[in-house]
Amino acid sequence: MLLKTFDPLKGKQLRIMDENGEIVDEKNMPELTDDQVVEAYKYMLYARQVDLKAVAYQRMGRLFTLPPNLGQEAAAFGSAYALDKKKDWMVPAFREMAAWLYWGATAKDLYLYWAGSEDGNVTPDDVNFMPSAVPVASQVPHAAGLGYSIKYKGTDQVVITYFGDGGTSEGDFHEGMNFAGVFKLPVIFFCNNNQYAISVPRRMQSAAKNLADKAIGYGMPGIQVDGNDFFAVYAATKEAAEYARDGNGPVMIEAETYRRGYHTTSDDPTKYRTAEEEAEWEKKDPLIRMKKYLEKKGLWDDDKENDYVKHAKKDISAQFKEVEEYPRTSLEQIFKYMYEEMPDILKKQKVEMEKYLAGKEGR
Amino acid sequence: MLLKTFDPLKGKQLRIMDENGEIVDEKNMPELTDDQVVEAYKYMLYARQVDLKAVAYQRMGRLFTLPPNLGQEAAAFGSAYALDKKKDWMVPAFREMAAWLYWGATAKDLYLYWAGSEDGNVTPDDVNFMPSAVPVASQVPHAAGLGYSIKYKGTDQVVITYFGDGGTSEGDFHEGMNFAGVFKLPVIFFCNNNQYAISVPRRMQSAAKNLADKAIGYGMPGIQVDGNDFFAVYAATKEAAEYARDGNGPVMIEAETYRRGYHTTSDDPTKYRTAEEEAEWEKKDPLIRMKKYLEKKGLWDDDKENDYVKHAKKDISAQFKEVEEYPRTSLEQIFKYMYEEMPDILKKQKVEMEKYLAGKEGR
Amino acid sequence: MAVMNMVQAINSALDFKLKDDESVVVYGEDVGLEGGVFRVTEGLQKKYGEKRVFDTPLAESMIIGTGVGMAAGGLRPVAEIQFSGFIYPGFNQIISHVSRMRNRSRGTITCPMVIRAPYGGGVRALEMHSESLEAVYGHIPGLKVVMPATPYDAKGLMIAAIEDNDPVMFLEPKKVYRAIKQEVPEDPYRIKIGKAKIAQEGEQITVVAYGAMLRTAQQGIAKAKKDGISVELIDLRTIFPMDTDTIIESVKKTGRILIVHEAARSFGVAAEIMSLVNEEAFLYLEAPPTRLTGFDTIVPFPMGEDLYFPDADRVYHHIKKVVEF
Amino acid sequence: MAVMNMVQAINSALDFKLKDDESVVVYGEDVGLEGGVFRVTEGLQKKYGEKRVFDTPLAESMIIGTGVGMAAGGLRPVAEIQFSGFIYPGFNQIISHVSRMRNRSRGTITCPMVIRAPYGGGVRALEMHSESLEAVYGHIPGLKVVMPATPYDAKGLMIAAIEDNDPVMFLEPKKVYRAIKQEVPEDPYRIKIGKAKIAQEGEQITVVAYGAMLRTAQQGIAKAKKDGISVELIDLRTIFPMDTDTIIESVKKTGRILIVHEAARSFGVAAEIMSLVNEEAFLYLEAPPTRLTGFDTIVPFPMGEDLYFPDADRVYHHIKKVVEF
Ligand SMILES: Cc1ncc(C[n+]2csc(CCOP(=O)(O)OP(=O)(O)O)c2C)c(N)n1
Ligand SMILES: Cc1ncc(C[n+]2csc(CCOP(=O)(O)OP(=O)(O)O)c2C)c(N)n1
Ligand SMILES: [Mg+2]
Ligand SMILES: [Mg+2]
Repeated sequence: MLLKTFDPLKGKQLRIMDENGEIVDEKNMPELTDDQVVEAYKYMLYARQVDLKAVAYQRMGRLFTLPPNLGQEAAAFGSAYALDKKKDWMVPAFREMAAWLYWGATAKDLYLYWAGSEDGNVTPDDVNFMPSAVPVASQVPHAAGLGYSIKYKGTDQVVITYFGDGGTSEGDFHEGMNFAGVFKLPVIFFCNNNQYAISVPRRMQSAAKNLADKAIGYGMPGIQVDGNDFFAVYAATKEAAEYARDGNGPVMIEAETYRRGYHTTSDDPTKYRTAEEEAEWEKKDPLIRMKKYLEKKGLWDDDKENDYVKHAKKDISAQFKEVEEYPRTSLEQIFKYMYEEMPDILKKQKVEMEKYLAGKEGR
Repeated sequence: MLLKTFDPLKGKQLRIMDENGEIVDEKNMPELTDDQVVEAYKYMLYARQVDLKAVAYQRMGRLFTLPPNLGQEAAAFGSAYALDKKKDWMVPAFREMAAWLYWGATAKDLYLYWAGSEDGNVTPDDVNFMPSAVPVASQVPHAAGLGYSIKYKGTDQVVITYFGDGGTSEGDFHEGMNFAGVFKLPVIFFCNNNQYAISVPRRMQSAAKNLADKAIGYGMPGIQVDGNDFFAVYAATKEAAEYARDGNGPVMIEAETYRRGYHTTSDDPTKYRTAEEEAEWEKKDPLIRMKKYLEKKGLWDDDKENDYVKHAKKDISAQFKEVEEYPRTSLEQIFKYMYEEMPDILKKQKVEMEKYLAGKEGR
Repeated sequence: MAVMNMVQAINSALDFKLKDDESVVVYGEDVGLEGGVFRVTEGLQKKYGEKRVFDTPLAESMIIGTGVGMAAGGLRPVAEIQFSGFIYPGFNQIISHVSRMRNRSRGTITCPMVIRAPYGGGVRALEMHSESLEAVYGHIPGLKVVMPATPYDAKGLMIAAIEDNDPVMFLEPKKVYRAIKQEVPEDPYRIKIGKAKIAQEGEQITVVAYGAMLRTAQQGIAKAKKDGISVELIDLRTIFPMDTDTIIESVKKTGRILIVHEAARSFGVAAEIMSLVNEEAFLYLEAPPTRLTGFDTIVPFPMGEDLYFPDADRVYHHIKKVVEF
Repeated sequence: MAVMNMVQAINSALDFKLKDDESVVVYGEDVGLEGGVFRVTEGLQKKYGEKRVFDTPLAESMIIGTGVGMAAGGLRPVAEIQFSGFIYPGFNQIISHVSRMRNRSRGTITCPMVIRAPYGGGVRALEMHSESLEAVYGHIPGLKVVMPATPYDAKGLMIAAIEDNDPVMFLEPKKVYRAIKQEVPEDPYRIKIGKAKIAQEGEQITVVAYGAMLRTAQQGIAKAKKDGISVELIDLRTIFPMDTDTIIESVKKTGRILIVHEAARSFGVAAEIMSLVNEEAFLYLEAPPTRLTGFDTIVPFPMGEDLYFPDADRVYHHIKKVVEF
């Protein structure tokens, strides 16, 4: 129903909760218990702490370059929360931390990755989770392929893949969407339109009025939602998941949000945007409005917030400590995962290096 | 005006002349003199003779594999004829022969190419013509780049690029269209939707209702025309060219046509389509309807047709003879055009081979 | 035993694996209904259905990229790229994902995928239809690169490739497709990836070739034989991981080596082999390792291709040169 | 003369060519307003306007493919790819068009384009940000491949690259970007593409390096010097067309050669150099040509990268090994 009524070509965007935490579209408010809404808020708050801490650790030189998530928690979490993490597939880009954490990645995994270990990519066995995809939009065809494998096996799964506004310009976005459209695969293509691809603003990325307009070129429904509104993101993704699970094919969702922080910790946003713009989007922050909503409903207050943040910080610090004590990558590990069985030519290179290292020790 | 009224999203297709050569849309009939219409028909008829002869020569083993154009003459010629060949740029795929011939390529050039010589790619100095692009859709970004150079220099030119229904699936189609949209470049993206990409039918290529629907994703107008109707193709391209030349940006045109012949001379269409389907499209042939139109207007008859075809065949045979007498590619030519100045490493390889060849002669 | 050409042999391997393993899917442009432009997949869609053998839209990055996803989802994708000259749009998927998924995920997600493509020239084909970029794939860590020379090998290597839990680039010499017939068992068998084959034993010089050049090498060797030159011929079969031992052992015996390939010379496969020989058999060398290859030029259109591709005469000429050094 | 790092030196070259030649355009992801993620194009958009120095949508095949069109339209495109690990989506344009347009059109349409990209590792970067695929570009006929090692060279080579009427892959060692400062003339000058430089004369062994590895080699050589080993160091500068003569002359003098690169070993640049030495200086060799390179593995994430990249100690170790052979 949402997919039909909120046609982006007609300039419609789904928004359920406004910036003051008021519900402005009761009719489309998703069915969630108070507990669930509180749980959602806690997840987003936790993700934000992990994110803020990551930036702080990076600034101290204890992590390498990383991409902050500030301001995009609702889009990431709201979409993931609408799926079944014990069953469905998540195919991430690199800036949907709240979704990752919900899906089963830990702060430790994330920090380990940014500390420079491939081990950060290892996720629990019981969830379906692809590693982060660094080449922009290159994960989109993977999601389509996963969709094919699901349709092939007839299992009751859905795939969600994430990409940015910049990602929509890559050929892989196009080719992956097109494949999913042709084969009517159960895939949700979720665009985190955070208004920038590094310094390049959304309007330079495409002349399309809305990125969700692109869906029509692949014969699939597209919907644009207020990406800082947890309820809108959740409702749209929920419906998209049902639609896809029922065999109707893929859906594209464009979540309008804003990267409040740096592109990565090597970036300086003041080069390409104004403080006014940042301030305006700060007001639209997804956590601020969710907190207001919860407060009005009597489900949350500053004390609870402080307690929870304190708890989160403690938990996060403990995980970070594990990362700092993590052993460096060994030569063995560099070679071990290249092939199922190590070819002779790799063995030789490894042995040669081991001998060299041993000789060096010996000296 | 056409671009506004014939919105493909509303299921509209521009058709001016029907299969019986009747004008069914007087209002949009382009302003062309009788002489021009006869000229157009002659060009298409000539192109068809070049094409039929090519297939015949190939069947005799006198040309290598080549892609027949049968049935697509109106789309190719009508679009090219709407531009200014002394000024505008043509960026071809490989199946728009009538356009190439109009633009200044000769039957000899085409045959030379299919006889296996790069020299077939050399076109007259006074026209703007890229060589045929074999990797599907890879020419689309070239057209966008040419559009950029035109806008940069402020010259009054337009670029037309051709691609097939299959071509719309490639990432390069997407990336090139997107670039042209963002920079509002004077480029006409002309899709020859001939219903097949080798054996793969149009419906397997994309779930989009119409290929022209894809234009909206790039913020440019899209229009679908009856590609076997010379007048519709001409009118739409004419308007698109004016639109682009006036600085309004790119346009996508989808011409619905049909590849009546083989994909290439190595192909066997009976594997993937029915005789009924072929017969149905034969009735829609662009030359048949154009001839009917001209006959009704008293501008053409069977005698004229026979005379013209005879003349064309003679001309074509003469050109083919030149190709058959054309010297084989020399070693010199293989090396000569690699770089402006031949690097030593290439010189060495060339000399080594020359010595070998000389030695062989000597024996 | 049946007599098969390479097209039939590969078809037979695909047929076996489709029957044998439900997770195998075969797909690409025109591979379904039509059976591929070279008919390598002919009849398979009819036999196994449209879900397992299917046509895709025209997009190579998608063909390869969806394979990564299918593999993660538990399938064994066997993707056809219509000509090796059209793999390039899919390079990013190959380099960034196909070859890296196992390592990136520390073995938790693998990519047991086969990317098949007809490669190489000498068949008077269109532009971009005669390329040979095996050295490039060989340089990408995480891939295996297989190039069969005969119908028999093609079948055994293809079955092994599909069963391999790592990604395999399977480059098929289109020149050989229908040019050679051979007895090929109808039953399945495997040929180990990473093992070269001594196609002919000899004493005075080692010749290394693969794919379509094997036959060219054999023809050149036949001429050398008339001069009484005893040649050991190695069919490389796998470009990476290369069977260094077989090459080195042979060179230690003969002291001389000629490598033949049709790909461009600079940074080609021959260079790697020459280097390995330097590293492991330097003191055995009686003549400089030598290569006979394509030029560092673009493969000419058909009217020039005979000048480009190594032929039997040139192989013979080079064998003599190396032996007489 | 000013003191510049490599970022400034390249910026100075671009600045000069933008001023000097109206047909030059500089573009890519973030190169306009922001001046590039490494700030190589900083200030240029302000100076030359948005038409000449501009940001593009995020799409590498488009960045390279539109350059082919711009060049045909009479411009001289200088495209930046943000990291060399992201060139791959544009491979088809490079292989099928950039490198072929001149030959395909018999010289009537050329592609005087420069594709700039920071390459290489050792800077604790993210995944896919440490690659080095120069051997692949070297294997593609029709390209020139340039890899400067110093600020001075970077400027002179960049001006030459932009003025070259053939396409140039210009790979910039990001490790060097801000690590070395040097006197660099503010006036324009050219360094010939295709010429190597003897960075240091010596007698006992030839070491060949390029890009970021030049400095590593120099550090290793400094250690060897303490042992009294006299090393001739060649800075390759251009990967293709390679300056064979300079290498061969040096090896004829020293009889020994060590090649150092950070790229994967198999099918790498060292293999080509070893082969050339075999072909042209075989009888002068007193030890097997030797290579010190990255492994045939994926470049590890930062926690493992020190084990992967050749360092001064390993250069020293290998020099000794070759000299003591
Ligand atoms: C193929 C490719 N090109 C360039 C980059 C460098 N890069 C990393 S993120 C980024 C911008 C991505 O923008 P968007 O898709 O909007 O995602 P966001 O960063 O805003 O989350 C760029 C250019 C890359 N990672 N991959
Ligand atoms: C990148 C690429 N992939 C595959 C091919 C092989 N091929 C040549 S033409 C063709 C079909 C093209 O279909 P379409 O774009 O509809 O054009 P048409 O042939 O119908 O004119 C294919 C698959 C190619 N030339 N380039
Ligand atoms: Mg963004
Ligand atoms: Mg078609």
